Amino acid sequence: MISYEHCPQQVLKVNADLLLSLSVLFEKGGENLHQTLGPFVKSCAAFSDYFKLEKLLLSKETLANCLKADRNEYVLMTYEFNRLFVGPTTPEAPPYESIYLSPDHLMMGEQMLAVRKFYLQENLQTAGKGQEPDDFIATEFEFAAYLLSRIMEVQGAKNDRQIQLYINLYHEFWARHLSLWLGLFARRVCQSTRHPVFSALSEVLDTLTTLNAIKHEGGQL
Amino acid sequence: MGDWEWPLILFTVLGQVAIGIILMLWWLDRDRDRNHLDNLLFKRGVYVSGTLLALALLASLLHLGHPEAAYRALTHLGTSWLSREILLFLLTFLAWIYLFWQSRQQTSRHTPGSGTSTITTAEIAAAEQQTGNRSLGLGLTSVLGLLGIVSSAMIYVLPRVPAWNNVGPVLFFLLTTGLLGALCTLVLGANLLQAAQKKTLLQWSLGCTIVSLLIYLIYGSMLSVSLEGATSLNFLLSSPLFWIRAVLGWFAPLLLLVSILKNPQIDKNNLIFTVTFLAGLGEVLGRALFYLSATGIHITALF
Amino acid sequence: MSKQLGFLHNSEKCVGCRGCEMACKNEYQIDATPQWRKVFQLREEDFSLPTRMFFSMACNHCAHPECLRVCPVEAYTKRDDGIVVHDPNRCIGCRLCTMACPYDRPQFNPVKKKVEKCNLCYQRIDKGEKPACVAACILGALELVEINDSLDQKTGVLKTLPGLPSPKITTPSIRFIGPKQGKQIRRD
Amino acid sequence: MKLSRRKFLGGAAAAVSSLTLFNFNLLTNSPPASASDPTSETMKTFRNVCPRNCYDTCGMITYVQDGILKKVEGDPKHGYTNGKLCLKGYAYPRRVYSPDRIKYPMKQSPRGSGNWTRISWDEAMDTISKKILDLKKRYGSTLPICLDKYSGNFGIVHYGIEGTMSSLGYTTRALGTPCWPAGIDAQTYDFGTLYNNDPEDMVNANYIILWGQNAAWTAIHSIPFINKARERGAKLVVIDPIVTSTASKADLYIQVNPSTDGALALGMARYIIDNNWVDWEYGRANSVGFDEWVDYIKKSITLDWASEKTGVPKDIIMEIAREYATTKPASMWVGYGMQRHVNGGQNVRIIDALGVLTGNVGKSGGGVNYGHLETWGFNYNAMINPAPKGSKGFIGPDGKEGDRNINMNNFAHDVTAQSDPPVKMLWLACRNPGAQDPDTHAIEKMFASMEFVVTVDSFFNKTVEMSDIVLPATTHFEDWDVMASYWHYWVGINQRAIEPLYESKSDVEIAIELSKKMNKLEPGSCTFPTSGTPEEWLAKEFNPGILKMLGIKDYKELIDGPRKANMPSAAWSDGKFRTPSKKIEIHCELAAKNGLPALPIWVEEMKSPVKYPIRFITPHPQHALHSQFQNLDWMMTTNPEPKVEIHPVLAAQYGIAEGNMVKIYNDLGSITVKDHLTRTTSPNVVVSYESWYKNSNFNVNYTLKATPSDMGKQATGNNGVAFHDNFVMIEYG
Repeated sequence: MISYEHCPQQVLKVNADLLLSLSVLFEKGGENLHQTLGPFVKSCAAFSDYFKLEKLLLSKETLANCLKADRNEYVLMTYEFNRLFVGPTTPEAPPYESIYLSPDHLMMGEQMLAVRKFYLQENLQTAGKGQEPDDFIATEFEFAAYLLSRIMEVQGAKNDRQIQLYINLYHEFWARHLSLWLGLFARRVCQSTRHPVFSALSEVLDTLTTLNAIKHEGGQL
Repeated sequence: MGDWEWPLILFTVLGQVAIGIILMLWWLDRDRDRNHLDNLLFKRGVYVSGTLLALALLASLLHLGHPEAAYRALTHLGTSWLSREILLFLLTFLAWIYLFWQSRQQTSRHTPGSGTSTITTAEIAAAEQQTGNRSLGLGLTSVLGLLGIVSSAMIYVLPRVPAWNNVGPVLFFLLTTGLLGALCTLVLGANLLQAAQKKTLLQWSLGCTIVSLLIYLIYGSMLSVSLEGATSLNFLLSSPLFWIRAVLGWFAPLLLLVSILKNPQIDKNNLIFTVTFLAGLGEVLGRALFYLSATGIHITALF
Repeated sequence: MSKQLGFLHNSEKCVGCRGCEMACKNEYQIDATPQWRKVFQLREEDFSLPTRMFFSMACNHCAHPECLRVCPVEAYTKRDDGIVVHDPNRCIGCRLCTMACPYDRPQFNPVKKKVEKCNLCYQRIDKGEKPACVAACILGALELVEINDSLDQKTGVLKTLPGLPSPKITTPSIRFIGPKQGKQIRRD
Repeated sequence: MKLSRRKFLGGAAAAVSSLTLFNFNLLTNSPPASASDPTSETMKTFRNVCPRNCYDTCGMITYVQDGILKKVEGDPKHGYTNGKLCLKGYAYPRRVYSPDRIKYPMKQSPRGSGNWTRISWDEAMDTISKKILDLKKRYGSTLPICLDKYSGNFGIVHYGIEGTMSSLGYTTRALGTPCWPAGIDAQTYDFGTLYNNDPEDMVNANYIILWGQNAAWTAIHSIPFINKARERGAKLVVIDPIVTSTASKADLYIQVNPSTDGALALGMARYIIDNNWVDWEYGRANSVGFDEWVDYIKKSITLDWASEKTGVPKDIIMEIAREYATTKPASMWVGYGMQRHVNGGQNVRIIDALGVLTGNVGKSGGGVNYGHLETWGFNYNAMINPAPKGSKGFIGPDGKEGDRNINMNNFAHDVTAQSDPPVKMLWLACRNPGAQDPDTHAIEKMFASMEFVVTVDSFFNKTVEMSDIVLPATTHFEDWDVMASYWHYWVGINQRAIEPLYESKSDVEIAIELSKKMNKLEPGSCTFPTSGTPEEWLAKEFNPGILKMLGIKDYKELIDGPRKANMPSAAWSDGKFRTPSKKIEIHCELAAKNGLPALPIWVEEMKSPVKYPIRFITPHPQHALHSQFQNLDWMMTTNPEPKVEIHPVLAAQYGIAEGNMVKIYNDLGSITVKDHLTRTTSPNVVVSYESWYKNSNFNVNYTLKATPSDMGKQATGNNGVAFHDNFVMIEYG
């Protein structure tokens, strides 16, 4: 595995920002897109610029336009968000890992426990009494972002041993979880959405997955 | 009723064509002095059959839920015809590689009897040695291949499926091999085969078609004895696919082959192409129906 | 093989409540599609009077299991107690067993792309417990028994029921007590 | 290596995380202990009771690991359900973890548009409270608010839903029960109330008649007791228009003309009297109007008439009459199906009287068994709340001020009929009228006319679809509760086995939230207590009476296992009947006062209209309980689509073959469903089992008129629904 000690902080930051903005976007839900979309679009732009991702150009554009949408448009986005991810009707693309990786597409499958154990390795658990499943997309993104932030920290502290450990942990988390289901999730969103903003979102998720999928095999961060 | 098992259809038919070609080459190769097997045709045959065999093996993977673990399929040779089939086909492929190596050897030397003025005894010896290896290779591949085909047929000889639980599958698979093998060799050797060779191959094809038709008639009549067999039969007779198959695979080839053999002046090659094409289609459809019409003995209680 | 475990289904007692079917799914949290155990309603035509009669069937752990014979990867093994165990880790999803079993009890799981079936709760049996379906049968219509001559000599014990494939194919390790019909006063 | 690394990391993280600049949204520090061993915890078990509207009310053991429900089993300590569940019970894990579950409070704007916004509990409560206060202001009372709650969850603590309403003031209430009221009244007139023998006591019967009862589908746990009796030689007779799974097991099955069960019983009575198999002593000593009824029968009932009426041959009537009267003790189990007719209650009264005539009432192994509420004597603490001061109520006929009761069984009509003040807001909990009420079209219209609709549910059903706000309900695995049965004598506690998922709340928790908000917006506007944990609320339901009945000192003892009420196994064995006369009232003045025959005499059944000659019976399904369960994935794969059962002779008349789609219709509406030709039904009756299938608009109630049954008003406030007096036409469709 390539050593990441000298990996520029900026790369980590660009990554972390995107993950975090995604986490917030899903956590705050369709009702707060007017607040959460902005940061997401910004970090997404930074991300695609940094990695020179042509395939994101269009999505970037779409997102930028959606950002300019008026109140009514945002309301429509809210309805669509809930139709896709929340309910009360059967969500088209439930944002939970178990739904994709547990064969019977049920909540709270083995994957949820595996994720929980991952968090515990870092002395972390979901806030609240676990009513919200640990494999909720926002939580997984937050954890990934957190790991990146730790890498930055320990890089600051020049603790090579820890740097390596956190980098491994980060890639392990992607390899075992996010990259296994994010693609499926993105596809489901792309197939069932009726609003450009979510097709763009799915595009971003898809790119993010492929990128990280390469990385955990040892590519440059 | 079964489903459209495309991977299986492709695997069986392509595999059988491949082995059929080798078989025909072997056959043609027996006759050393008068009309011996042309080197170029030998090469072509080897290359084409190899490609088809490879494709067939690939197609077979697509049938599996977990192709990545296909290697495990070798682990139950004791009772599983599927294991045996895979083994034999792999061996066939190995034998083919030997053939391939043989065909490379050919290029290095010029072939005996190619009109060059002086031939040293050494050359003759070498040449004979070579043709010897060649036919050994062809023979080996054919035999292994035929065994492979028989075992793939045996897979379907299931007590649960009356339509299959008989000599039918073996005969059908072998006949496909014979018919398409001969026809494809004819196509490959369109301008390399000597008239006599063509004639025998054409007669052979005609023979296969007639036998296939007769066997199918007997087979059909035998089906109706069991309930499930009858269901299969009804399915076949009521399916337009079956009648297309009958026309393409039996009647059309029958007429064309007869006419080709009857009047020597007509342009053989084009007709041979057509026959091969039609018969090929016919066999693919036939194989599809083989899977589609399979009805297993099952629980007939209400759910 | 020292013995052959199997099921004894009493169609006289069974009211087709399907508890066994669901208890099996509950025990192993089986995916939606595969049905290791299934309750079948016998055809009305097979009785003198219209009636709702049932039998419940999972893998029959046959004495001559076709699934085991045809499986290319040896995913099937037969234990000394006659239980035919399917190991999903070996299965490559070739589905040959589903073609070979006259009872359609090995079932292909389209999501896992592998075959699954009833393993007679061998891990429960090894712990001295009853199989989940047997334990769940409210009417005691489903029993775990040893298939042997003394069972077959008992009066009323049948090797098959109308609508079932001939036991000759695989000699299934299941026996039946046939359904019994009462008197009916009908209006048709 | 892995563990050591984890340890190292854990330590490191614990040390640094305080310094870390990362501010968490969803994650938080866990107690270091948990980190040291992230491996699975051992399996825990909890006691639960299935709270559905079902005879059996099964005791359950729930297996939980890492806070996740792994599987369910029957509770071996439950003497009636005996460690076994039904197919629905075993499917529970799929209900809890279904991705279809409603997770958060949601708002639909406009109603029916499918445009849903997620709202916080606070916003939900705020919106609802403001609406309530607004209505109160506009109409001077809370009467425009109408509650429709029934049997989705029969947990005692769930009566907090009624409590929610009473704590707001006087409201409009859907009163009654669609299910079984005619029979309840029949037994109330005859005995003073409904009260059945312990079902486990059926083992002592020497003769058993299941009258319109399909236990195999609706009370499977009773059958072992019946079978024990049969092993002792008891004969099982099933009387039903349909050859059910239960009927298929009977020694004698009688396909009676629907709704003529009373005529059959009268015929039997006549033959019993003629042969003097009457228990004169018991009858005269314990009942009033005994001889009067005997005279009526002698005068007006003949076997030929009974036979002609019921379609049952004379000799069979004589056979079962003789056997029932002479093979004692003989037990009768009257099913709820047979009283869903315009003369259903009267038929039950006749059957009651038949039981008295033969002296089978009050005997172990005997009885005319229908149901009971003896074990339901809880405090209903969550239900009883004083109306806020100054609440204006509805002045009833008795001049008392209180809630305005409307008919649950003609809900659509009665809601729209209210004018002073009109009903403007609906609150639905444990109820899915969109699927279960008669005349679905009328229900749809009525919902559309509302200002505001709140529904509490776990799944997106027809009713949620027609709501403004939906509140996510917990499953019974996420609640504390106590459950009694209306059939067996056991009472069990329901533990909170897993934490409530997502943002779901129990009905009491919802009431608490609402009360907080109401009082914040307008102090004193809601009397519902704003404190107490779910377990504390449960504890408040117990009183010395119930504890004594269960032979326990504290409700916590129920955690060790369910308890059986210590009552005699035979109802009425003490002869203390609860009628005004303290005797069995064969002649019932109260009935007469309510405009019904005083005596259990024959009342004509409903005849099929010329236009719609076919009777459409829609009994309970096997894979579902009303609109619960069938939508779960296991059920949808094992029972993917609804069917209608048609007799081959009838099918032939209409050119219908097996597996065809058949249109069933009348003036109200139509449904189209796949058919199954079977002689288990009769040529003038088609059968389809009511249920809610996922992603399907199949609903038998589109054709079902809200025809009242003859009884129910006395004990339940309103007459029932004659569900089985539904007439239709069929065609290939």
